[in-house]
Amino acid sequence: MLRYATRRVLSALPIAFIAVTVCFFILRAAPGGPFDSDRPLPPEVLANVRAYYNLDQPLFMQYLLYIGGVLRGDLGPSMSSYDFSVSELMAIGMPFSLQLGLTAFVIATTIGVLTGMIAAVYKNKWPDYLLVLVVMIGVIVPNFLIGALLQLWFGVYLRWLPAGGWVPGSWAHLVLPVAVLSWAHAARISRLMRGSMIETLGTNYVRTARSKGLGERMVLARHAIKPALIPVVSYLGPGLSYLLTGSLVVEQIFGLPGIGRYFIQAALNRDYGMVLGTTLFYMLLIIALNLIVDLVYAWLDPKVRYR
Amino acid sequence: QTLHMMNGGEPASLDPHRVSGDWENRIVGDYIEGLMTEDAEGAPILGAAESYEVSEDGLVYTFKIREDSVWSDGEPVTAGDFVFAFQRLMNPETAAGYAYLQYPIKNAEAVNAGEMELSELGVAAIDDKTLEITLENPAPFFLGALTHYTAYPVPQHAVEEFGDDWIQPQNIVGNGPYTPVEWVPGSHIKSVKSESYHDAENVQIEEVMYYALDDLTAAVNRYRAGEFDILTDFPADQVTALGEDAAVAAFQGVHYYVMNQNAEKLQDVNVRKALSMAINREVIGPDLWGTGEVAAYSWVPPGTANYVEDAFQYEWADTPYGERVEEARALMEAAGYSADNPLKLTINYNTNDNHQRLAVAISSMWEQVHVTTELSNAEVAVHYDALQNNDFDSIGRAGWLMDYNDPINMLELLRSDIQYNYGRYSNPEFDQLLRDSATELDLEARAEILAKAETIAMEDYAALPLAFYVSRNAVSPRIEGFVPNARDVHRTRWMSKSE
Amino acid sequence: MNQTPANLLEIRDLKKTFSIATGLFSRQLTLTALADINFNVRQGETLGIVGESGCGKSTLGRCILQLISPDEGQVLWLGQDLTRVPAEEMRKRRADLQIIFQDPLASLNPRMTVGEIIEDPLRTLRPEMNKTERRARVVRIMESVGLLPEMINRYPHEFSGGQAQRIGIARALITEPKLIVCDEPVSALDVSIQAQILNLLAELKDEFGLTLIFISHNLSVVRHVSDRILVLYLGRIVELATGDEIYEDPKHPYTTALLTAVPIPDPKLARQRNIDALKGEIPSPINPPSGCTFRTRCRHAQPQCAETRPPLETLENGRLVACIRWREIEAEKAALAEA
Amino acid sequence: MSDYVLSIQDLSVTFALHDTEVQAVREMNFDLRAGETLAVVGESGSGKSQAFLGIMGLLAKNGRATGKAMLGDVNLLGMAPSRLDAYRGKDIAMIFQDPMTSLNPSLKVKTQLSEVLVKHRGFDTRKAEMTTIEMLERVGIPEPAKRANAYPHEMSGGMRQRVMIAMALLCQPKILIADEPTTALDVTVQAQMLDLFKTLTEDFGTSLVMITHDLGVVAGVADRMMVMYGGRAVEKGKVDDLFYDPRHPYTLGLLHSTPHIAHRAARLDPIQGLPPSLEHLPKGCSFNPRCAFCFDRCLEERPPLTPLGDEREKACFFEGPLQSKKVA
Amino acid sequence: MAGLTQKDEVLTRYAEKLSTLKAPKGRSLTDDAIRRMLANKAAMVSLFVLAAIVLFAFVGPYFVPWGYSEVDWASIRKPPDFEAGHFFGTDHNGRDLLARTMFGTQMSLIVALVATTVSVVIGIAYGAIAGYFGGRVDAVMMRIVDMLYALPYILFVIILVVIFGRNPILLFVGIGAIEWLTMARIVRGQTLTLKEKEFVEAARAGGAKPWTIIFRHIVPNLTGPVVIYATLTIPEIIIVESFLSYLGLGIQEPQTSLGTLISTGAPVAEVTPWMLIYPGIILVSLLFCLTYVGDGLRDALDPKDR
Ligand SMILES: Nc1ncnc2c1ncn2[C@@H]1O[C@H](COP(=O)(O)OP(=O)(O)OP(=O)(O)O)[C@@H](O)[C@H]1O
Ligand SMILES: Nc1ncnc2c1ncn2[C@@H]1O[C@H](COP(=O)(O)OP(=O)(O)OP(=O)(O)O)[C@@H](O)[C@H]1O
Ligand SMILES: [Mg+2]
Ligand SMILES: [Mg+2]
Repeated sequence: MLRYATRRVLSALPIAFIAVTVCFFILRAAPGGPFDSDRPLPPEVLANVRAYYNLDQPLFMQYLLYIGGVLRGDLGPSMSSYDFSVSELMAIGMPFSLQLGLTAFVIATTIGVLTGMIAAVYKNKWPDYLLVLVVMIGVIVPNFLIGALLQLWFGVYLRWLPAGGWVPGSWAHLVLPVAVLSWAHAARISRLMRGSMIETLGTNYVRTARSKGLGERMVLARHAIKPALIPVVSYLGPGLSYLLTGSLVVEQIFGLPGIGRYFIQAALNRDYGMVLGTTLFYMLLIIALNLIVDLVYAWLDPKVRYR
Repeated sequence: QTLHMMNGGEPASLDPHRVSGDWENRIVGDYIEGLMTEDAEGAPILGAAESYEVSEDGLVYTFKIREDSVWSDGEPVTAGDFVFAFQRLMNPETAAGYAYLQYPIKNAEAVNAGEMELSELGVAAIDDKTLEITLENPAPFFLGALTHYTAYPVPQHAVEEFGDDWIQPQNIVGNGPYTPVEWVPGSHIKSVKSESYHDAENVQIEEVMYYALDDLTAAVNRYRAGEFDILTDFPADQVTALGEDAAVAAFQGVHYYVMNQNAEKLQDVNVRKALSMAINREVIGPDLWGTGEVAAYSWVPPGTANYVEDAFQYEWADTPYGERVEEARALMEAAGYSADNPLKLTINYNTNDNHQRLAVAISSMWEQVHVTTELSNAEVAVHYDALQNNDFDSIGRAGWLMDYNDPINMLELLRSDIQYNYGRYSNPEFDQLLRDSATELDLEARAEILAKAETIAMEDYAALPLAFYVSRNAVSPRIEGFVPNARDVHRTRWMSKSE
Repeated sequence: MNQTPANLLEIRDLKKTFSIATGLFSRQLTLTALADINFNVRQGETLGIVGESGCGKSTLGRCILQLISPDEGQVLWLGQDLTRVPAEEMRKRRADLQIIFQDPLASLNPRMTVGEIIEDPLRTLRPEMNKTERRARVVRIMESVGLLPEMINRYPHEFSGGQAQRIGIARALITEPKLIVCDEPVSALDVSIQAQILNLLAELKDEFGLTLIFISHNLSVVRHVSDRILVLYLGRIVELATGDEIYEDPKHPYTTALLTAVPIPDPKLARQRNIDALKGEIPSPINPPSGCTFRTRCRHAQPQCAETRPPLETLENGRLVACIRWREIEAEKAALAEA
Repeated sequence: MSDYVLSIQDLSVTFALHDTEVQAVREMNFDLRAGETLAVVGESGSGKSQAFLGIMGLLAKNGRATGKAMLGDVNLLGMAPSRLDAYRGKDIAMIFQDPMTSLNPSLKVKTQLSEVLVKHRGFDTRKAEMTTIEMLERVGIPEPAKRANAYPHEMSGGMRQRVMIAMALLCQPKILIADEPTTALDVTVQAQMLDLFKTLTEDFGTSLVMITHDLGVVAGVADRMMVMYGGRAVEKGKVDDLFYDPRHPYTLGLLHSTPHIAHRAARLDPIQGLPPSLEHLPKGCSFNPRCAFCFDRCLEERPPLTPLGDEREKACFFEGPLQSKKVA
Repeated sequence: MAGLTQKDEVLTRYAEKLSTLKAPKGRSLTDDAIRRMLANKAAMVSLFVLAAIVLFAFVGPYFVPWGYSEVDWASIRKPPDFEAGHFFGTDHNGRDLLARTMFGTQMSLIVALVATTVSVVIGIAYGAIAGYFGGRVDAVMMRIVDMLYALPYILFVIILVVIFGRNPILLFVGIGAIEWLTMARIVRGQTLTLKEKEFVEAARAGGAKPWTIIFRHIVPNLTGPVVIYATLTIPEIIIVESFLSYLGLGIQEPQTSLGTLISTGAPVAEVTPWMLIYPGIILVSLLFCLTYVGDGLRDALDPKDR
């Protein structure tokens, strides 16, 4: 087990390396460069800028320079931000993203698991239909729309909550973003949970648990939940990484200083340094999360073994 | 008093030599002041300089720097800071994207290209408070160009001490009315009033929050929730939601379609003319976009300084649209196109709601003159990559916001040797006229030359001007001193806020 | 059957251990499920395997079928070592080697109908058969194990324990294997059906020379079907002999204990009988006792039993016993009988 | 009915299949005294398990139980699950037939066992675990403290079965339903378990229902016996009576087909024919197609369960002596 | 095994009868599922609504006065106007919203269908194979998934477009190729536990090839999570499609899709509400119906559940 985990952690390095390499070359293969915009630069200026970022070097040389930098812990400059390097930008945004993402994760996972269980218990009865209805809004209505509507409703019409922005330490500012972010996540979990819970509730061991007179709640909470969680847990790895990094829309709508926007915008801006940095980061994040997920499998189903 | 300003994009930098957008200009122009600065209307006035002189030949400008102009750390602002700044701007190693705006300065282009030493740049300190700038050619717009952030001084002592980090909030030094104190990327920058500013007693706003926000709809919502005092942009469709607060003003710039002159099918000038005539420009601003952009029947925006009174306009501009379409159709038929044999064009545009609506509308307008169009949008980088490499089928969308208030800034876009002449329009006569204008000292004569050039290019249908830009701001009634203007420059120092 | 029977299956020095993790990061424990297993199975014979619960009978069955791979040792099928046969080869062999699983319900795919479950091995191992032929065969086999053909479209969870067990039997029989490992094949069946199944197996054995390895706790059943019987204790062979020898003249004390504990289907006798159930601590395979593993419960245990592991001794006519004291015990018994 | 701890009246269990219904248990009646052991034997698939699952309120989703199951003076049938929970596990416990699927694969054995004590006896976790380990030891699990931490799949079939037994015994229920509790146990352990059951019934007055196919076990532990065929009880009575003087041909057939340890017959003697389909039982007596004593009436009319005195009942029209082979 | 019983002939005939007879004929999970699906009210109502939406999208365009790309210069951005035949109003360009909604629905349905199929097929195959073979195979396959998660997929799509040109099929493949990752992880997770089940061992003992085990024994037991996650994937696909189209990588103006209509309608929800509401209603009912159908399907494919 410990050995397995260690091996996985060690294997992350070559994989991250491959990912960065692949990414580096795709990035260069994509048309358009970091300095193509509606304001074209005169050739001599462009030459200066390209030299500044070593883009005038042969491609392979650039690659070596980059990898060398990464090995020294330097993710290089961001091409759309002169004043902060990629590492600095990520470091500045991380605490916020962690706070937002983890809050949403905890809330959404709890709500998702609970509603999924309730829906399974009341399968095809009105609580089930109702819960599906409420929960699925998070997936069915695009989050930019939910965000805008919540903002209008609670920020503009009712003025109960700030419509955006971020003041350190203020929970009020987190309410709407967390709501938007967690809704879809909760919905997915709830759906997966419902399905697997129904399956679990039909097993003989749940029958055994019922025969012990534990009470339905206990049966659910102790006996049915673990086996039912497996598909949910499979989703949690990608799900959490998404909450931590994919909050672009939420950040844009609410003007939040997270790292989510780097993940998409950097690619669109062809911000080479940033794309590579985010890829590396995401890679390590997802490897870590999926490792945890794989370890959790074994806890949920002790038959699952590691090799 | 805190001013909450929705400022648009995230600044790439606070270093005046590294920035490139109006959102950065708002912040940078509030903390550094150039020799010239803008008044509330956006017109150039004296800034860090208290007076200037221009030589007879229009080539040498001598500035006297204010005695009381100091950096926010107490160091005096000297002519040396300016020399340092201009040299830094032109230094290839700085890789300043906008350096070319100061190319009128003697040897600037060569220095920037690395062909000359920095010291050969035409900027010199006569003494601590006297600065002399020599130009390559006389440039009537030069004083205006000095309001641009590329002409700002930088604090030599700070830059030398901190290097590239001098603009970090903990190190930053400016000579403007405000000083940045906090920067949260993705959220906001906060500047506070600088007491050492020479006009500090007239500066009302104590603190400015510049919010970075890409989503304009969300920005409107937050504005309506009372979180912003000023929106520096809003989606045209939301103009009604903002009511009285919306401030829409003409803005110097033009939306246009590039016609690829290298494309076989667009080489016939009559076809190009027909395409231009068949566009009903009157619906673009009011109906399609809903903000009232003015139809463009010329290349140089009306009201441009240093230009002739009765600038060029297509003679068919006043013909009723129906007739124009008839005429255009006739032209197309003459060129051999018909309903069965339509001209096939592709409109390339970069992803944006307004661009898309425009493309859809124009393609439907062109249908009437035997043109079938295909629309093709792409993200900005891809789109401009294609345009710059002339790698597009026929029509490409582009736009130009004038860097300084002079017709040359527009006309240069059509010069055959310039890279952002995307359509590769080339007319030696036109190029020659531009060259002539550079040496012409008499402003009126120069204006005539430029007007002639514009006429040539327009009659050649070098490109399709569509509409002139407008600036869109929303300003809370609490704010005073915000004057809509054609430059869309609104320095905070002129504003005040009532509770 | 009347010629010198060939060894269909030979097991050589088989060993299987499991590692069990007790906590998230704690040390792994090793559990020796099987050790030093050596025996032969002849063509057409039935080898009964009995032994304590948890002594490794199912594990042995699984090892023979290569469903789990043994740690050491060989499983020779017609002289060929199955542990070294490539996977694809082995797969084809499975037509000849079948298993009836101990746990009837768990071994049935919950999303297949009974018909599909029984048919499944045919689809892979008899690709030449068409659908109707296969169906016909399924129906036939269902009938012969006492399942009504009308149940063919039901799902496993709709069956009783005994019915599920018969599905498992049907599945194993359908490919006409040469060897079947029967792991408690009749434990959930009522005696009448049990009799029917045992008769069926006997018939197959007579007609086609089917070879069986028959694992069961029901000693009467084992006695009934087996030619030879293997007694396991804690993963090791303690005795191997013909059915009659075992039942009439058990040599190992554990075998004796087993036989005395057999329940007798006669209420009066049962009440009279005073089973002296084995006393003493049941040893754990994780941490087996030194020397003879049975000594902790053995009436005849002596200090020397704790010292060395008793070797498997070969007696006349191939009988095997692993007890250092069996002769003395024999003598004691004889003395007791006389007295 | 107060001298009975459990009294079952007209219990029927039906399952809805896609197009039909299967009646797995039909009008079952029996009573259970304190401290008594009732053996339920019968054909596989005759509804033994389902009858008791029905009583416990644990049928599959498509199943439905009707009739009455009086535990003292409460009727367990039709009771809301939340109320049932007060009795299940505490007053009436069940050992399930399929120990592998009946244990939760993802929980430690210890957890699954001790929770009953926490729930019904209010023990704290530690004490509950201690008791659990003691109980595991009593059912003969070696190294119980260690094994308590194992997961079910790490145990052999017999160990799982013993875990199931331990689970049911923990609360010392008034009624214990044991559905083939010893199938996976070797005879020595089986004897131990049967001993344990005996202690329970004799010392604690637990009533035991023992569903089994092993007539040897029945002979060893049961006081009374009920024989089921095709969803119905066909014969009931004291164990001795049924063993030595079976009155129903099916009972006789069962006794005949039992293999015996003492001698090895060439062929066993099963009842001829196939078990009946519960969906369409034969007209008249369900056993008639397989019955050697069948006569006309049996084909037309279903024999009711008639009392013969001395707690004996049978459902057969044949009155003559069945050739019974005494089991020696 | 002729001697198995004496009733060989009879039984063969019986078997033949069975195979021709209706009742106990090989009833498979699918037959069964259909029957149970029919019994599920919510799912049936949803199916009905779905059918209505499909008709609306594919047949509707023949009955509306305006084409989806036709510009009515007289009514730009106008609310529903029955006289002019703009029943849903018009958009910024004066195009009939009803016609556009129909067209958009059509597009979105096709995209959702194809991309979901792609993602489900790849996801199941990939996840089940990784999970079943385990060990090194699993490690390599799953690390590739991790890698694909991390690589900015937009770049992929951009490069695909560069290589193959603009092509709707590419869009489907592109989206499907992104969305299968999580599906594969879920499937793998399930497979990890399923392959330890005894019935898989039984199948192995029955001589089944690894592929047979995966696709006949394991995959059917995955239907629950797969169906559920597939219904969750569809909304995502619709949004991703509109995003990619927005970037110029998908459907081009004047063609449109529901996602695109909604993302243009959303910012102007207050000013021109009809631009959001009508496509919104269609999208929301479409997706809710799919959800309920998905639930119904899950239930129907679970033989234990009725
Ligand atoms: N997967 C496993 N992991 C760890 N231990 C195991 C595993 N499978 C079996 N064991 C252990 O191996 C030993 C032998 O198990 P096996 O199932 O072969 O016993 P058995 O003789 O069949 O018993 P029974 O008669 O009760 O079925 C037992 O102690 C069991 O706990
Ligand atoms: N969920 C179900 N749906 C339909 N029929 C079922 C279901 N569960 C059980 N049955 C049927 O009910 C009948 C009685 O089953 P039950 O489990 O009570 O048998 P049993 O007497 O316990 O048999 P065994 O001794 O084999 O365990 C069987 O014929 C079985 O096929
Ligand atoms: Mg076993
Ligand atoms: Mg049963």
